[in-house]
Amino acid sequence: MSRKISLPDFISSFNEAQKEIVESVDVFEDTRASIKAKKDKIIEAAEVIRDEYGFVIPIGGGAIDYPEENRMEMNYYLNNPDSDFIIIYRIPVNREKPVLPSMTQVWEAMSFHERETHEMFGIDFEGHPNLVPLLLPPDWKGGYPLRKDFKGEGVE
Amino acid sequence: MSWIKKLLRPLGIVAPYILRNSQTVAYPTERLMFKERFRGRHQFFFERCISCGICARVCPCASIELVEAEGHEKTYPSIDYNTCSFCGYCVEFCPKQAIEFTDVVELAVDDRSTLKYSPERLSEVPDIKDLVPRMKRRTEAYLTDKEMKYRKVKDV
Amino acid sequence: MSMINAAFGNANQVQQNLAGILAYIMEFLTVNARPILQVLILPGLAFTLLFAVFAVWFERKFLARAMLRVGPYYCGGRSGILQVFADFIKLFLKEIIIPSDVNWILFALSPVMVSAVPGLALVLIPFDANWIMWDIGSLGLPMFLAIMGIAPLMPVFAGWVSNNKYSLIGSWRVAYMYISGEIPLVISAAAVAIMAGSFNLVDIVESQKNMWFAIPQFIGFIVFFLGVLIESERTPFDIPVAEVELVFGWRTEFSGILFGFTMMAEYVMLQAWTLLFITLYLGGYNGPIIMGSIIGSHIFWLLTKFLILVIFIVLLRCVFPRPRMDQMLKIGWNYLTPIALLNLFLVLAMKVWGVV
Amino acid sequence: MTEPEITPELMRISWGPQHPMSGQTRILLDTDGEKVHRIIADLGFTHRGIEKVLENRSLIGGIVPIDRMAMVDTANISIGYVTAAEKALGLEVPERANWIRSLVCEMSRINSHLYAFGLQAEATGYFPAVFLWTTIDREILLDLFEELTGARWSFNFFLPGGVYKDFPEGFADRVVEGVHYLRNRFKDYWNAMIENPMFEMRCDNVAILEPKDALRLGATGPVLRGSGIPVDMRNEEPYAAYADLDWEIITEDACDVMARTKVRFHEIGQSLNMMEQIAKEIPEGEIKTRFSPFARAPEGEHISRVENGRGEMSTHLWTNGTPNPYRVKILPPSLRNMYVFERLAELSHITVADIPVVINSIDPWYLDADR
Repeated sequence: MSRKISLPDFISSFNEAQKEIVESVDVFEDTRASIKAKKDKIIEAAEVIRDEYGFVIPIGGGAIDYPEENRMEMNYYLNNPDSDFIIIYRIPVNREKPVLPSMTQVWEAMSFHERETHEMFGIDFEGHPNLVPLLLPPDWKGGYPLRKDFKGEGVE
Repeated sequence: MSWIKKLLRPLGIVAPYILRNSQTVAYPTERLMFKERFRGRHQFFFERCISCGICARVCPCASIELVEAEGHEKTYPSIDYNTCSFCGYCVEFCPKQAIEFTDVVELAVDDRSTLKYSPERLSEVPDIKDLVPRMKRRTEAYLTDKEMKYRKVKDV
Repeated sequence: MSMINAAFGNANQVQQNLAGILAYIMEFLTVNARPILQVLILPGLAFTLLFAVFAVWFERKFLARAMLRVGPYYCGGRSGILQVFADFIKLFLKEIIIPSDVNWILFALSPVMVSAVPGLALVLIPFDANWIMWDIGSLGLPMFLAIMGIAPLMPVFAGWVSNNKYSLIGSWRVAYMYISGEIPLVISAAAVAIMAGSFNLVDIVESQKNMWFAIPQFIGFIVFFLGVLIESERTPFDIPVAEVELVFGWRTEFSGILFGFTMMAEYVMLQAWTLLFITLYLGGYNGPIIMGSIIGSHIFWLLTKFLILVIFIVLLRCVFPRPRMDQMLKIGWNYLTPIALLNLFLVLAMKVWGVV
Repeated sequence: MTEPEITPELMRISWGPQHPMSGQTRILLDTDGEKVHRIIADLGFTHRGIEKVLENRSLIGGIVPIDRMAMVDTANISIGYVTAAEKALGLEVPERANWIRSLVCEMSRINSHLYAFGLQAEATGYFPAVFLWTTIDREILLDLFEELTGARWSFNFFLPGGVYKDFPEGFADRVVEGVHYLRNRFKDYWNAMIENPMFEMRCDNVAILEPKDALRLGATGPVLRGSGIPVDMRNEEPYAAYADLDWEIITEDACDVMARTKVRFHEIGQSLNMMEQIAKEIPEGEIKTRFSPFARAPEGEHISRVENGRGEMSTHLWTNGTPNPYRVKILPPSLRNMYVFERLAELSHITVADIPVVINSIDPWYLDADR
């Protein structure tokens, strides 16, 4: 299978062309590009990644909690059938007021992953069409299980 | 015409199955021979154990506990089969091969507190005839060109 | 003493009366021996019940062979024959759960009706020219079709009264499917009646003495066979009870012996339609006379043909998947009905030009 | 899950979790007669919090719960986590171990596809004969697993830096024998099932998923390849020994249920070829790199992507210098495909009778969707 996009080309072109919307682009493990967008350009950057670079396959999304630094981070994993690397699109989240714009307007299939992150980390996704719990029972009141300060209280 | 042929061909294929031998092994009277590496209940050897405790530390299910045994000086592993998942790490990482697997799988009991095996109990392997009194023979599967068959290996 | 005398007359009279009653019973039995046997044994109670029991057992064992298993094994030796009776006792002793919000009289009545109505049709099947339970002459075939035409209403009714969404879908599927299956079936039966020149089932059988109607009417034979599968809800046409789709279709809510009745209905339907199928196409009770007894050998041949056909129908169960509802309707209306009509015209042509 | 509103003229059917064909999930169907207008998936009945459990286990202890995520596809599930863990620990895998890993993964893939295949037969309404045959044929693979690993399934056979045990004596011959037998059996499946006109009737032109929709909705695995898009992690990021083996990506262009079934069928054939190749050409050498079971991984993050029987599984592993992982994010294939299933009713005409067929062509394994 022919590979149209290789990682070094992508990094250089992406860094130059998208300076005003992108904060940083890193590479780790040789085949992963980690992109951070500027705070108010989250949706625009996502649309650029999807439309101009062809990252149309949403692999998924998930968050990670850093209580010591008082922040969380939302990651979206994206793939392009023609590339030999994947993109991790990182969005920092304020731990006190965890609100993000929903990425379902760009990649529809992030719906389930955002619902899961919502119940596991308590992040609210604005503009999500159906933000109800996915895996936990509807009467769950035990807190946010995947946050680091969750002590396993369970259901009331 | 080929459509009718396709429709009738399954009948010709399925009808001879009626005459094949069945794949059922009637368990309480016969049992399959297990392979050499089969992970059944553990057997423990007092004379090899150096009480290093690696098995207890490596056990992912926290089923192994070091306890004192009568007539022996040091502490030895006891296994709680309520939680054991037969992952084999204790056998793999034991520096002296003091724990090994047997092919005993008849662990069912009336009272779950008896599932916690002491080192003495682990060191003895009961005879199959005592565990399953109705057992008559051990069988083994083998392949012919078209079907799988079973043959008797030995009487119990 | 006088009171007894007043009531029964004297001792002599009592004796005479008793002898009279006994003689009456003996006379009744000798005159009505055949109807009693018919009611209790052959097309009646024992045949229906035993067929249901043995068909269940046979089906379990046979399909187990096809799946490379052994089937029931412990209950009643290796054959597992007692398993069926054990299951029957279990079904009988189980609690009958009646859902809230249903009319319990109708709910309990409908499974009984489901198995009783097709059972009625069995009285019309000729096991021999002299062994028909209800010989109504040339009304035989129309009556059979009329009774079996009412039968599908009962599952519709049972599914409707269960007040369950799956049952509801199942009962509508019954309604759609029977209509699409019954019309080609009746047209094919009409072609047989034309060829035999009579609606009388005995005449139809007798006119097949030289050649079974399956040979000149091969098209009708196939159509009628598919119709039998459709009408008796056998796989691959068990669409109304498709368990992977509708849990158990119109039978979902029935439990205990009520479920047992619905299960029996399936076998009674199969029995009635298969016997008619043999009567119309496979020469009915015709066959070489063995052991000198005409009635005996006729009954033997009919039952033998019946068993072979049932084995074949059971085998079909593990060979074909079931079609979808819309495909079923398409099979019924787009293919079977025109083919049945074609068969009818062919028979008419043969009749007109005197081929048969 | 709180149930969403329903249009008044439709009937809502609750399908599962106690339904013969639902598996451990619940689906809500908004139906109008036989036509399904909307599908709502209600997951989470088997949620066990595996991601949280992994945070409290050591790196190699985590392999045990990971193994239990998909029972029929154990090897392919656990190899994702194991590759990530060995990247974190900085371990090299010997070549022979890589080949053994590929063998076990392919056997596991056949196992998974055979199961899906049997369920597909049952969903179309075969009396469970075909399902029983596939179960019996899986027995051969399970026997091989038992001989190699010691367990019939959920064998935690892969360790970071290698595998648990080497081939026992004569194992390669028995693999070849099993491959030969299974090839014989697959002729029967092809003739009795796939080419059966009644089966074709049920599967052709049902639940068509156009390539652009498949990409947009995040389909993966045989669902994506059944829509004609050649994406396979074994090719995209070759792990184990896939770079050295002869194989190619299998796609079908019909985009319907039949295409997905055929993709699985041909993948089984290809896996059998790979099994044979591995059994005949496996290189000699070490099978594991020694390491301490209590090793601490330095701070960092690692992603591994592997191809399961059901599609791509990505594992994102964060470590921070303690024996336990800091966080493990598992992106399972079934969750992605369940979303595709939820949207299929809008994309094509689906009836109530099609639901079991469609859901088994997607082949979700709810235990790994729920984690």
